Amino acid sequence: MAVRVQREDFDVGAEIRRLTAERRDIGAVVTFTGLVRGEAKGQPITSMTLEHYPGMTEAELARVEAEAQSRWPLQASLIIHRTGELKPGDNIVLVITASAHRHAAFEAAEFLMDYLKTRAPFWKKETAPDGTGQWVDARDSDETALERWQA
Amino acid sequence: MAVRVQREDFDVGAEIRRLTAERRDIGAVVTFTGLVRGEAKGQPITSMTLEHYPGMTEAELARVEAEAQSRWPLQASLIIHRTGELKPGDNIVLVITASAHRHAAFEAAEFLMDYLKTRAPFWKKETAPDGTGQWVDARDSDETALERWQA
Amino acid sequence: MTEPYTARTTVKLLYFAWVREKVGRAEETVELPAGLETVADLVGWVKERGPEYAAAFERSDVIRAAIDQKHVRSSASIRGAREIAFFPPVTGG
Amino acid sequence: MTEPYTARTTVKLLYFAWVREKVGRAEETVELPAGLETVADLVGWVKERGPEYAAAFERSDVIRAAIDQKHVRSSASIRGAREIAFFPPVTGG
Repeated sequence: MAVRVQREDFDVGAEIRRLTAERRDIGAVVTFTGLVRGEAKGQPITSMTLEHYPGMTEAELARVEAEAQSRWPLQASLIIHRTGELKPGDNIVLVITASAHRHAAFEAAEFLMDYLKTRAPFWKKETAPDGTGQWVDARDSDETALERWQA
Repeated sequence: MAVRVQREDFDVGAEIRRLTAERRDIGAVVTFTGLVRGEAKGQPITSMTLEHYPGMTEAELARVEAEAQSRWPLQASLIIHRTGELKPGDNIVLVITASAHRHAAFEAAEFLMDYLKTRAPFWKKETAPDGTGQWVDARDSDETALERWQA
Repeated sequence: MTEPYTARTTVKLLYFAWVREKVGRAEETVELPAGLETVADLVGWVKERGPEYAAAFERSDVIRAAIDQKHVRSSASIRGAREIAFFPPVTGG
Repeated sequence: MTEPYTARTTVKLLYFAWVREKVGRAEETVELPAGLETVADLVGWVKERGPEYAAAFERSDVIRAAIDQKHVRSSASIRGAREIAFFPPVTGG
């Protein structure tokens, strides 16, 4: 039930502990962490810069999270998305879902990522070793991934 | 590419860092953590004891992990399962999958949990507040969950 | 009483990612002329504002819009909008 | 040269969870008589070893088996087995 947009890194273990502390009703916690890879389309990159739309980003993530809460019985959920300049190996995004049983936690985490990828107003720009920047193209497969939730 | 059966607790964040350290080819990390819930079938429990079959447990987990590796392009994976007496809120099991893209990581983590639940030789006994113990029954839904991987 | 939508209105326009880079600014406040009803109408008007706008909106079919921080289609009405954003398909996550 | 499977063989039997509790022991080494070919045959023989075994294997349809640390069906051959385990359906994870 929380959304954070921040430049700072996050600690997955600490976030899980915060969500599950003193709880006795959580049987399953799923986390997804997205990281910057060192190459894109076979070409090395030296950094990735994340631009976003302050205000709309938080609102859209909250809408996506509320939709997940309405579809699955979640005891807790969290979305953290970083902005600014990141390096290969750095964390980009964290999604955590907690439920009594594993299928709800898995499905809700996948749903959050699929929706976040196509709805949250973030844009990635990759920088090559020669300094040139390239905006990342949206992937058709991300749109396709949404269809399974719309049956 | 690792399996651990242990009495000690685990730290999800530390395990992720260990798997992804110095890697630049991992874009997605999924973790599943299973925890002891404070009640079973509506009745409170005070502890849960996990018995296992030393030797076969490790072998079976390694077989399940090898099967996941053969089905999805995983950069790394890890299964940790605890044994002995655990309390409500305690961690039971951790599965981590790392891949270039999110769908492989999600699917492989779900596969590992579905297989582990029906193949790894662990047995749970729950203790009620009055001290009586009750072996947990296997769930038909766990067998059903396997079918999606056998299409 | 709200003003009739044909009246002149002040609206904040925001641009992100390569739309922002091509336009050469992140945001601006503009007076819209009467007669613009939809996002598509607005795009047509914005394109006329100069060569940088024409270049930014050349592939206008791929550009997405949001009104007051909610995604909208190009057929959406801009009536009452205070903030309208234009951007490429999102690539977060 | 291996012994013919009809010869007497020594095998380690292991019991887990409620099978262990009902049998009253976690493991034992037994001499199998000639003529036992499958896991089902072995279960039939084990059940005759005493009332605690009869009670443990009463619901023998739900009891699972492993030979040398691999899951097997009740129709599996026990020929050459060194270690045979009996247990309820697993409930880990």
